Amino acid sequence: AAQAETVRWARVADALTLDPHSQNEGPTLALLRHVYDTLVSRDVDGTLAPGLATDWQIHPDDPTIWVLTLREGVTFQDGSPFTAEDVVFSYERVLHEDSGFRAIHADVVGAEAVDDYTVHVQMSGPSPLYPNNLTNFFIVDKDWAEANDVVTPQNYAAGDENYAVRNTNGTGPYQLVSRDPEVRTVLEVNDTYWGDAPQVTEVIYQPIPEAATRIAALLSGEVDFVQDVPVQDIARLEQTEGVNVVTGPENRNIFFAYDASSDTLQSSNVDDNPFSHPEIREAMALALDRDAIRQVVMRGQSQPSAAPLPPFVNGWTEEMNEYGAPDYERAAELVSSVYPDGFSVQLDCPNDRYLNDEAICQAMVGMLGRIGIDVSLNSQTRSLHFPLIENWETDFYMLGWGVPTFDSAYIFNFLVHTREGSYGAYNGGRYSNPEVDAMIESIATMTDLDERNAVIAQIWDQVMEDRVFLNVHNQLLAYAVRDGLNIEVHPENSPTLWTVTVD
Amino acid sequence: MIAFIIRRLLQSIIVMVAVAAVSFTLFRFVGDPVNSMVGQEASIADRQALRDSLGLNDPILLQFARFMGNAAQGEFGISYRLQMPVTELILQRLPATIELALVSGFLAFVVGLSLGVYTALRRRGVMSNIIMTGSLIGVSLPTFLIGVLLIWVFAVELRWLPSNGRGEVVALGDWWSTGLLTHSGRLALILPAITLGLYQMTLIMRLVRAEMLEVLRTDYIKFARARGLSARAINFGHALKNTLVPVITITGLQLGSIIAFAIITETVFNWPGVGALFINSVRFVDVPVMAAYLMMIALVFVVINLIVDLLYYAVDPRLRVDRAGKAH
Amino acid sequence: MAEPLLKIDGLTRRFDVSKPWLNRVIEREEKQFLTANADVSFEIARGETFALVGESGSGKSTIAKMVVGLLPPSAGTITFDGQRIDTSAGIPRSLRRRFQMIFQDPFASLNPRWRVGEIIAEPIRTFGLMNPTDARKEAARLLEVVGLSAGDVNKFPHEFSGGQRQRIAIARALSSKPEFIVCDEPTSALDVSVQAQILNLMRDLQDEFGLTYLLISHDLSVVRHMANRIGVLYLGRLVEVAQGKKLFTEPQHPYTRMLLDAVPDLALSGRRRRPVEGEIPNPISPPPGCAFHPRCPLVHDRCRHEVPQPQPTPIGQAACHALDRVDTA
Amino acid sequence: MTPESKTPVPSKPPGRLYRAWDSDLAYAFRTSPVAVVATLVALVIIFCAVLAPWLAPMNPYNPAGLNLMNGFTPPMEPNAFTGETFVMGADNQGRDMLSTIMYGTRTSLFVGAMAVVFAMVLGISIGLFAGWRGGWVDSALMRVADVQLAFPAILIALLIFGIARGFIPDNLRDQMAIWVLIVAIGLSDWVQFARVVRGAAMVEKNKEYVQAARVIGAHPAKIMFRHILPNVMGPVLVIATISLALAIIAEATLSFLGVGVPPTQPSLGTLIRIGQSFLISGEWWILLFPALTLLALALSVNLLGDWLRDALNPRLR
Amino acid sequence: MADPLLSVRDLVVEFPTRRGTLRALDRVSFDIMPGEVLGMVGESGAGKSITGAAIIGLIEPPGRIAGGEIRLKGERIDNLRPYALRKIRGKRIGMVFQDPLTSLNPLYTVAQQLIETIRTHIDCSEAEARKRAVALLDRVGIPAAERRIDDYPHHFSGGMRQRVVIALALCAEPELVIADEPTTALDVSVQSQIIEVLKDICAERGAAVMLITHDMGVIAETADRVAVLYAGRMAEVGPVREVITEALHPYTQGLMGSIPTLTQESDRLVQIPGSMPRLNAIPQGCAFNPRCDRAFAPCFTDRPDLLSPEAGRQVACWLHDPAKAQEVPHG
Ligand SMILES: Nc1ncnc2c1ncn2[C@@H]1O[C@H](COP(=O)(O)OP(=O)(O)OP(=O)(O)O)[C@@H](O)[C@H]1O
Ligand SMILES: Nc1ncnc2c1ncn2[C@@H]1O[C@H](COP(=O)(O)OP(=O)(O)OP(=O)(O)O)[C@@H](O)[C@H]1O
Ligand SMILES: [Mg+2]
Ligand SMILES: [Mg+2]
Repeated sequence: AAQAETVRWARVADALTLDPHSQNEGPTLALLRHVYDTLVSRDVDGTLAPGLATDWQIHPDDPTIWVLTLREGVTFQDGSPFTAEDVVFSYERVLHEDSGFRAIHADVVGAEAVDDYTVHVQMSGPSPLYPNNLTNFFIVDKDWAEANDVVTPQNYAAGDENYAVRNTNGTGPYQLVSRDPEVRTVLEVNDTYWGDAPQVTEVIYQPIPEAATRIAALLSGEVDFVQDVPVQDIARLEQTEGVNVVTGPENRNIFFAYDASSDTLQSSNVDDNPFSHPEIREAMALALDRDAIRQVVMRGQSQPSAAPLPPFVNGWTEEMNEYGAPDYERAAELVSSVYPDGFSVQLDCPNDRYLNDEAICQAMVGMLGRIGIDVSLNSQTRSLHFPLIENWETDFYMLGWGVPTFDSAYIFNFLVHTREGSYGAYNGGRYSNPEVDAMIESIATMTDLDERNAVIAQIWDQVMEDRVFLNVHNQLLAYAVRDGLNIEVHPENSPTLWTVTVD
Repeated sequence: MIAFIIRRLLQSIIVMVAVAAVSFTLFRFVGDPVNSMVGQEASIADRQALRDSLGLNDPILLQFARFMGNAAQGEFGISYRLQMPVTELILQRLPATIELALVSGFLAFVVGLSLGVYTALRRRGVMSNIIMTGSLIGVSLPTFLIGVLLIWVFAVELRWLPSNGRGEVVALGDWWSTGLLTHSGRLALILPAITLGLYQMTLIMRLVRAEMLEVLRTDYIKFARARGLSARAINFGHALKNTLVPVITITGLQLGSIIAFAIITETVFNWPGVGALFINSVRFVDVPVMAAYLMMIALVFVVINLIVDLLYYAVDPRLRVDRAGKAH
Repeated sequence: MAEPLLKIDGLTRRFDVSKPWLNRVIEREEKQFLTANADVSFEIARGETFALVGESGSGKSTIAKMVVGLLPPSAGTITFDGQRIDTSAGIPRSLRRRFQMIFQDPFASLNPRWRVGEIIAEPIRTFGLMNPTDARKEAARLLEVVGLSAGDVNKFPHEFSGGQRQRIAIARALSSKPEFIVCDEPTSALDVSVQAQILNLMRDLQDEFGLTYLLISHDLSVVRHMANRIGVLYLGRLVEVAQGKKLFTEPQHPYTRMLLDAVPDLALSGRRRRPVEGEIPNPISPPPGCAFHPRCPLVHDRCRHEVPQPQPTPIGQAACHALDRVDTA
Repeated sequence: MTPESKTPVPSKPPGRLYRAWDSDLAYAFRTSPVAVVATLVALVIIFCAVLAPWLAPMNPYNPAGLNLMNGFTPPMEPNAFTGETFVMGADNQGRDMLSTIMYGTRTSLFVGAMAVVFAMVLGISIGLFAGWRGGWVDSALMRVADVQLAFPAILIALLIFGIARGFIPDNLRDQMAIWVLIVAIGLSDWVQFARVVRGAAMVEKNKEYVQAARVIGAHPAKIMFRHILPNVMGPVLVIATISLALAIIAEATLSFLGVGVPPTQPSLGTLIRIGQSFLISGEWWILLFPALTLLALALSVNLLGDWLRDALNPRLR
Repeated sequence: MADPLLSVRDLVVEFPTRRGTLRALDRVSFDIMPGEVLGMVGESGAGKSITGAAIIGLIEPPGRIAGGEIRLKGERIDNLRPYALRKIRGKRIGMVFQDPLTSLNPLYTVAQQLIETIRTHIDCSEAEARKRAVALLDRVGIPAAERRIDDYPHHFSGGMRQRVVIALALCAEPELVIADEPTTALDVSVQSQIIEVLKDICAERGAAVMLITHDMGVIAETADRVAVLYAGRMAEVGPVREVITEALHPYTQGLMGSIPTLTQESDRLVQIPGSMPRLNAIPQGCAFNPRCDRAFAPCFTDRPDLLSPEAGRQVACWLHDPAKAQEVPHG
């Protein structure tokens, strides 16, 4: 870094904590990534790249062991060296019951330091795609954690504060200077960072929840970089001198889902379950005008698609993506063939979770209204919306799903598999197909990737045929920055300021 | 006097318990905190485990007892969202809110008082009518809209004032941080203070005007005129002082509601105060923070109420005498 | 003498004026009582006008309120036509109908939102004496009886002057055909020329309907003009009761005398009035013994300790220790 | 009290209408330009709102009639795709702004008016009772009012909304939202009615006309409602007017905080909340027109209340 | 005869209202001699208080003096600018209001109010003003004045407060004191004390008094001359004794007859039928004509002016106009 360069960065919410293993949540991960390193990182194009691990291989003799080769010569910000011991300790910590990341490492049995720079991770079975799960696994310093009594993540029941919530010691490109939760967090460049020296030497991170205020702050020059730009403001920002907008697809799809399995619905005026009729599901697909939503609601900031998964996720195909123009006449016919008088149902929708979520739902209500489905809209805050899905209290709902592992299995596990055990937590539509379940379970341990991909395609065929999801689009992200900063949109909405170049 | 204070304190305690009970009941309905606390990958069993560890599965009465017990010691637990002790979190945010509330309250009081006196003294003047009507615009638009419009005009279009935040703050001791000592801090305070103070200002102005008009018709003002006292002595010595008695009460209570009303202003201006903290907590179902906030509001109200009563006592000699004498 | 219409015996009324409990505890104070009336006894015969006079706060209105059942007495009894009036037990309608009250302020005693007709007919309706049509007719008739026009039933009180309003109030009092009317300062809010009209009207009505009045006033000349018998109240006690005019010529109690002295008179007798000494003491802590003793020119030792009991005088009765001594001039 | 009522000939029997027209209040009204203009504005808005189903060009609450492609059509300009033109433009869902505002005002007015009625009924009953009974009943009720006062309206409404959401079954929420809002705003507002009525009732109950009624033996309930209530309605009316404006704004604020009527049946507040996110992007009409309507409505009601307060205060005449 | 201290000529006070302009005072004329006590009587609404307010320049807008003149020692005071008027109020004309409970500012001690008033009019130090104040309180009969001066008004009883009010009105030694029903709100026993104090202290300082009251008894005892107002017009002016014993105006006669007295015997009081007209319905001619049993033709058409049938007496009645007197019907 030749000269000091400060970037004032604003987004909708603050990191909830600085404890690296407590909250598996977007803004938290994004901030932590600047202080802590992961073993493996993900490039903006979605491919895996070396982090603190320079190499990862399945053990030649045992398909249930992953061998990680660690980077040498790395030190923590307090000066202590980074070794395999720290990785093993981090594994212990992340597997603790108070950790928010336990589910991601659910297949891990334990980790073992073979030497200072080699770690064996013992899996419960073959896990060929496990390294995908390492991109949000931050490595902490064992000695530091022990010295400060933070060997486990925050435990609420204990009722006391955890040192790691406000203090850090990572190997990442920046180190913490000060933190005032929800107000401002200041990071400065870590001079001992093992990678290329970042051009941005100081980061001032400020959450600004109100969209209008956030954009106003950029327009008035109070911040340099704004995430979560409302789609309608992009045009204005692009025209503003001194401000650039970069956009790119997010690893997240927005879709509707419904309960097609129950005998009756909770919110419908008809005696049976309308969604159980394939005609109705087809009609709804025909009524969804994705281009209009893109055009008007999203202001062009979306990639309409019929496939309920982002293009860079393993399993996506061009043909799944395709969708036809809406055909209201045909759709209305289909509806009236089953229900001559139409039917009514409630659509549950979040209003503070996805880009224009409520507006999309509203548009959907209008479109369905045109084909004789009378939809009442229940839009509410996320903390009320998601329990509906988890508790099977909704008939018809909107959901946006990100795929951090970049693999279809993640979708299948949570959304397609029958709800049982750790499967199907977000399968709010109660879809249940034993054959599909079996296939989903099988791919978890398949090591032959071609074979595995074939099964994935098979599952998708079935899911698409059953119209389990009614996908709307793949969400696009927009970052607005002041001129002179070159930043790329990260598919996980986790910008990396150390890779930013300054003109 | 002592009896008065004791009675007030007893009442305050009842108020606080009532508020605690209400807020506690309330939280059972605002949403499921666990959902916001765990990632989407968490299994149902994990969620149950967390509920258990938070004590959310205990009998309600037990939960309430625990809540009250802790609250009495100023202990509200750890924020579900920010994982910090709630008391500390609130104390940290309180200076921002208090500073904003005091400045806007002061603004509202000074401007409201002056305009109220002016319009009362020149009741039929054109300017008075303009002020009276104009001031109503301030209460005829929702606060958030006024805030957004101010930001749009003064921050975005004119770029005169910052659109959000507190500017640079200076720490005073361990518990206080102030923006009043820095230029950027003072600039940042202007728009939020106006937004928040506008409503109170209108209220105070109208109140002062009404009270002043009443007072100006009383016999003792007439008698003061008949004694040939100067207009200034009458208007400001006699009339204003008598006007202030009821105005103090209401203004004092307003201060409590300013703190609460700050919710909206703080949201719009991204002002790092307790109001914004509260709204974020509501969204996240951060029950400990919400509970603490409500208790804090009640406490502020109770304290201000007490101060107002004492002030009242100081200003009005009639209250100082025991009631048993000739009452009127 | 025949059975009196109203008999009052040992009537006492105390008001609790203590500070709140907590204050008392902390300031170590006793409960405080204000004795508005103490041991008041008198009788009113049928067809007679009995007047109560006394300065402000002497307890005149309190007696009136107890008589009509607005306030329960703390002690003592009120007997109306042989029947006990027990306010706390609820007065039977048949009894309640038979006495009425006229208030001091004609501006406050009529509900401004009601039409005059409704106001006058309210007792009729409440006691269920007539059907609504008849009640309306009766209201119109009563208006004429008190000297207003029948067409006024549809007007509102604010359309009338003070004297006219007092006539309306009288019409209301008459509507339930009472035998006994309590008049609490019925003319003190009125001008003299109107006062004369009302006083004359009251007399006429008494003659016509055989009414009995309890008249309360602080104006001695009004009392003298109207009353057959007069009671003088001082600090809640009846200090003297006497035959009407005699009281003014031969006052027995020193307080009565002082009161008479203080009244300015048109007679221009040339006498220089002797202003009364001092003021009425605080009724919460009245002086011991005879309450009048601090202001009394005839005070002697006994007055300071012993409450004087009523005793007969040539013109009625009075409560004063000085009466025992022969010459008081 | 409408200014349109024609001047009757002051003939022999002055009728009810004439008396009303001739009353001091009506006179003060006629001679106050502010009051007349405010009333006219309020009446026009109320008229348009109440008759919205018949006057509005389209029904924005009927999703089937909407075309999303009309979204963001500027005022008086034809839409690039559909060619449709809207006087006040179209919003983000392609709804005609004019119709949406008319319907929205209807919702806002309904919520506001019902909330005030609710607060009024509650406040008057409690106030009358407390004032009449006095003693510990009074103290207790007024302490409750104190607790209530500790929380500003918005907060109470927010909390009640939260509670109601927990109680009301999911599928009824849509219909219930409005009623919850009404209860929430109303509950936060009853205190001032109760206080004023209590204060006035304590004064009135010692007036001689009340004592006269008691001497007759009239039932306390009758005394409270037939005698006292009509005499304390003056200040109640003033508060009611000003509360109406406040309630409408409170509804808007609650919408801003995300608890309000469903967006498919927007109120003025919801419209403003939606519109304010298009302020920077340049679609000013989505914010401006609802905001102006709200301003006009609230301002005129406020002015009216203000005027009424002065007019009803005998000491200010 | 000496020059009058106060001379009011044809004073007209009007209140514009929506139903036309009300004449609260209609060509009222009278004089007050130095040191004299003039009683002003009349029924409620007759215009007594307005007269007092007009003299001291305290008519509340929109009311205004619409005609006539008021002279104090020969100089006009009805058209002074506010500043000049303030120099007269308190300093040359003092005023006592009816209600002692509301006339004092409850938030200031008696001392503060007295000292403020004294120092407004008299150039003296605070300490000196205080000394004067104590002396004054002592004079009006407040026991232990030195101690009680620092009390607040609510510490005093009604009668004591009225004494304080009198002290305040007199503290700059005015030449004229207008006392507007100074005793109406007080008890009989206290009434006489207050009247006594007022009379004595004014006599002592040579101040003239205009005593407004509707209590003829007070007038009879206190005043030298009396002026009777009826519906905003002067009905009769004359020495007290004569007006009471042989009133000229039928209204005054009726008034005297309607007052019950402590000595006269009569079964019925004289009763003037009807009541005083409201200001917006004053009949043409003599304002008293509807109630007058001796009214005759001119009474219904022309308004009688004040004329002086005997020396020192004035009456506004056609019965006493020699020119009209022959038309008087018998009866
Ligand atoms: N409700 C009450 N509570 C306490 N004290 C009361 C109450 N009512 C009356 N008193 C007191 O009782 C005493 C007598 O009052 P009452 O009204 O009977 O006097 P009064 O002779 O009618 O006086 P006035 O001439 O002023 O009407 C007074 O000292 C008064 O203060
Ligand atoms: N501000 C006003 N506006 C209209 N009329 C008024 C006003 N003030 C007084 N008046 C009228 O002027 C007339 C004289 O009033 P004033 O107060 O002098 O009567 P008063 O003789 O003092 O009566 P009282 O004995 O009741 O005090 C009354 O009829 C009154 O209605
Ligand atoms: Mg009384
Ligand atoms: Mg007067």
